[in-house]
Amino acid sequence: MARRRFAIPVFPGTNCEEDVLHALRAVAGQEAELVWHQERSLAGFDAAVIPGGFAHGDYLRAGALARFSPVMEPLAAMAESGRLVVGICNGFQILQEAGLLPGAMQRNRSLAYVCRDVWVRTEETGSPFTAALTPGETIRLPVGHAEGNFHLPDRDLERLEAAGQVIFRYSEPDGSLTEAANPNGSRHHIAGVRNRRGNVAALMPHPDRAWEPALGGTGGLRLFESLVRWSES
Amino acid sequence: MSGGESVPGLEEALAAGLTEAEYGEIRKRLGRTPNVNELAMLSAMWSEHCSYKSSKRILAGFPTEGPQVLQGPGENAGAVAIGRGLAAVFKVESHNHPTFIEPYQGAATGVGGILRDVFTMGARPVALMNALRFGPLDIPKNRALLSGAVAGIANYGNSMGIPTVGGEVAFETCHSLNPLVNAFALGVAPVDRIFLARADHPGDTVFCVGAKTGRDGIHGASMASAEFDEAAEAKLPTVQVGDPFLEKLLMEACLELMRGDALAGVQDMGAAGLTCSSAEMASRGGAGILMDLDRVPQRETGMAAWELLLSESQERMLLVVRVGREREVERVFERWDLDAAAVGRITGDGLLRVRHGGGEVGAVPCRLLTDEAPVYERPRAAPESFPEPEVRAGELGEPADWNRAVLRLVGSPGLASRRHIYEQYDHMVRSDTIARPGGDAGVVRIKGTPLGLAMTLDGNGRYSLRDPRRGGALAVSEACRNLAAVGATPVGATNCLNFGNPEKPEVMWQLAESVRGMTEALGAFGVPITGGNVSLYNETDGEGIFPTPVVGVVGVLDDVSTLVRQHFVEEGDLVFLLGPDADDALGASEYLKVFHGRTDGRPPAPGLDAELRLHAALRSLAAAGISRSAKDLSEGGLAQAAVESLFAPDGSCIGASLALGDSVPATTALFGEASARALVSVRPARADALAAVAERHRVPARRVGRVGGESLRIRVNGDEAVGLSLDRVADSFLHGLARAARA
Amino acid sequence: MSSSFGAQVLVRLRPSIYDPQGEAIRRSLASAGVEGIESVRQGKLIELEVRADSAEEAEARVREIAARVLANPVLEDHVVEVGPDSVAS
Amino acid sequence: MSSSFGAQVLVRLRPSIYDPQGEAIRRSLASAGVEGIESVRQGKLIELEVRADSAEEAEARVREIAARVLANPVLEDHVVEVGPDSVAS
Ligand SMILES: Nc1ncnc2c1ncn2[C@@H]1O[C@H](COP(=O)(O)OP(=O)(O)O)[C@@H](O)[C@H]1O
Ligand SMILES: [Mg+2]
Repeated sequence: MARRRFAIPVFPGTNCEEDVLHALRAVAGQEAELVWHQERSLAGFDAAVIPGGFAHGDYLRAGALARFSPVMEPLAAMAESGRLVVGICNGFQILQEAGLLPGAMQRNRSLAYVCRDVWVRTEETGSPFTAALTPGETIRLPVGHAEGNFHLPDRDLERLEAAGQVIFRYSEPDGSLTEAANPNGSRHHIAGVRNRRGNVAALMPHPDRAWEPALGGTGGLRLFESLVRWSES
Repeated sequence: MSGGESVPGLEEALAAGLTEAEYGEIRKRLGRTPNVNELAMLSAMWSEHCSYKSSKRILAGFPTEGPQVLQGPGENAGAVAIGRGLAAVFKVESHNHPTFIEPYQGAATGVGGILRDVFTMGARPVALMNALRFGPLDIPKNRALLSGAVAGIANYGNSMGIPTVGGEVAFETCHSLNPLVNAFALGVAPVDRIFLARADHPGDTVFCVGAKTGRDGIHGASMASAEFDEAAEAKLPTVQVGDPFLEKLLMEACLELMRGDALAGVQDMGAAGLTCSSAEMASRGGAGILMDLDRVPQRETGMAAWELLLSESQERMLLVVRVGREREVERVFERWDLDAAAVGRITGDGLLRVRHGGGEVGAVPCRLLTDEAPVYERPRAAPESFPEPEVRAGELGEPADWNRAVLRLVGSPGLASRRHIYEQYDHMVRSDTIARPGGDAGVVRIKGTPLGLAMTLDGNGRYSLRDPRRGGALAVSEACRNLAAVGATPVGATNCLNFGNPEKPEVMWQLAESVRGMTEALGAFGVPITGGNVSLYNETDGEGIFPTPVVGVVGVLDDVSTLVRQHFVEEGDLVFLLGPDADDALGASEYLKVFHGRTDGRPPAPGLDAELRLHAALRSLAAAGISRSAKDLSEGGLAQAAVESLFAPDGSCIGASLALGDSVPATTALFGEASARALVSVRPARADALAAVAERHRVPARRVGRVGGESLRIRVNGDEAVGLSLDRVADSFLHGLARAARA
Repeated sequence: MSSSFGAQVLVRLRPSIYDPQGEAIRRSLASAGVEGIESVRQGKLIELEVRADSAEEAEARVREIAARVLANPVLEDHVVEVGPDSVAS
Repeated sequence: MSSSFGAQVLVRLRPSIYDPQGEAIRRSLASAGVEGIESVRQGKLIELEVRADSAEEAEARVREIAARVLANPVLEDHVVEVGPDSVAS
């Protein structure tokens, strides 16, 4: 099995790059390198994972200023060429702001940052984060964000749903969708989405914080397994 | 002296916070009258905040030595060896006054400041904690202060990518006008790569790096040393705005630079900004500094020399760079898109000389600004009410309904789960948090080693008000007990002493007695103090705070796999109560406060010997894998400890049935706060092993019940006192604080 | 008979107060090659609909809450405008 | 010869979008006993100083960055105004 080479773009203010690096290398057994946002090329990489944090301070809007970073160009090209580009948390916001994924994040309904475990329900398995999961399977993962309240206007949301682009929804452990299980007020309880083609995906919860029992959960393992499986296919 | 500076007189000196005698002393030592810039520097550096003039003598009594101590008090943060060639670097610091003026920014910049203290030493920060005190939450202003401060702390720490893994919060009327925010940070560095704030090589270049300098926070140092009054709210320009994004870049740039050897010394800029950082660095190394203020990157135009000297703009550092290595520094800071300006050089004349507008505008001996600042032995006197009488259960009468009493107590703002607060803090970033907030101690592991670092902050103002010596000893005891509960061995302590006006003999007595009690306990447990902070004048309109020493203790787990958590694990496990029998005493307890609205009475007696043995037993139980859960008893007593043991951080919960013996009345058995006790659960098969360990450490161990079921049941003296479904307990305990905070 | 009035409150950081957000936006724009942006400051725009008997009453009410609640005088200045567009009801 | 122009960008949440911040302000005003506040919406006020050869040039530049970054069209509408107050240099 050929190991894949993952790029982990690091913006000023990114702060989960080491977590993702560790998860990809030590946990998922892949090759991974940090790539500073000033890089203009991602040659030699098979895939990219944009980690969480506060790129450019998340000033103006979360993820908004990252689009000015030079690395966004090769990243967009990577997405265009069908290679794997995924985002976690701030990485999700960055992909949205760059127009690579639909929707925008509003502030959490509570207006506060929220850090706790949530459950998510797997909605489809054609995405890099869900390839190793079964539909309807629920997983416990931590969240940590202040702006994770997914928004899309009605018509676009319908299209997103119809195209099966929602990959995870916040749910109860048994998979039911309740207000209490939705940590931020996201429309349709959306926790993760993918693009139409399926090679670009992101989620708000942090699989990079849940890969061994000592951390309080191992839900993230299955997502990294998925990444590896997807990138091999 | 050029620059055409006007020469101020006594009136200006008094306005700047100096006393007439201090002003006279300055003129004598200088041999002349200081000009406006010199007076600004001297008055800031001779303020209570910078000089510790009231507390210095008292602090000298702390134990500060131990084989593990790499750096004791006197630097930006303390450092202790933790094994594997690594050091833990940590400190706690107050940001009380700024928080009252602007809770969000005040608390946020407190986090920023303590983080700089830690990475200044070359350590990468890996954990944060904070101790908070606010007035009662039924007052809207207090709710706003709490939510503002928590949001500010959250935003700063979260943006920096450093998990906030613990802390404590209390509510007392005395904090309505004097909230407390004490921020703690902990970092890890290789023992041989610790940087000091010292300049001793003439010719080295001084750099000002990070944020640009503006007019913010000018006179913050002298303000933090003065009582508040109505006029303080009008002192608008003192608010500093934190920029965690910039600090993140500054931290990464500094840590990158510190991997090489271009730096000779480094100091962050906090109170009294450029003046304090440069004078302290030079005076520690017996050197002088020549500084050209025109080269300081400035955000505003037309700043006067004294403004530049005193500005407390955040996110700045002063670096002393080995001569010839300047380009290296500039390159690193360029890459991080930060200002780095060579603003001066180290000299051999021992003077802080300042140039501005092309000429020299001030020159003061560095040591006159630092070591030679005045030190006072202020009068101390115990209040007449001391010592307070004991409060016994018999004189209070029993609650009519034990179930409602338990629900009311564990749902009160003082005791309810803190998750409303810590869920706003990122406590998982870095994927090293192995004990999340909510337990006795937060624990982070160090990847690539078997090591874990446990930490806790403790202090009880009610105890200290009624008996500061006991309060000090109990704070240390509880902190060390918390560490023992998770299985860690304490290796060092820091502290923040929050007190009122030291010119009042009673306050000085409280301060001295607190330090005495802390010292006794630290001595008994063999834990050195490696640093800390003193915040005096926490008074508004003459109303002072409860004396509040906050103790932060750091412990080591040699093998993180032995970590013991506080929540019950499995149906059928047996529950033991370790420690001596409780006294019938409820003085200064949560129970007395919540049910009788009283804060009086004698706090529990610290049993240092019993404590020491309990801590050793808890660690042995952890190391041998015997204990499945451990929870120390403190505020709220056994009832509170039992409730806290029911809920796991992953959202699951399990019930328990307990039966308490008959040595004390039910109220004290359930809610008494006697020290040196803990609740431990074990598999039934390990009950004998537990008994053996307890006996070896001469710790009384009583089997009090078993884990299981959907409810919490407690029999006291043969009667079924408590029988509560987990849902009801959860509703009070888990949501009580959020309800009060949002009301 | 009361009507509904629209009001706008512009809240700005006081000039001497550092605006990290504005500064970060400015730097990002500069590094993205957008020229000539010398300063950026970010404030708040708060728009209210107020039911009152007269524009004066609406304005008085908005002025009061602007000073007391919407702006933080320690950090911010503010300006109130009550629009002419009112809807009788 | 270039001058400095002041520009204002008002960024508002699109009307159909729920505004949790504005709603929180409205609720706290109501619970504080302030009457008649029917709705509160919070947006952003972004003020820029732009160096350009003419007001038209300054405006064009601000319009471009407003559309490209200052507002997110999924959530927000925006309005640009370039002030008359310019400083020649
Ligand atoms: N309560 C205390 N116990 C022990 N050391 C203290 C205490 N208060 C202050 N110190 C020490 O005195 C020095 C000066 O403290 P401070 O002015 O707060 O430092 P900084 O300038 O880094 O903020 C530090 O080394 C600090 O650790
Ligand atoms: Mg310092």
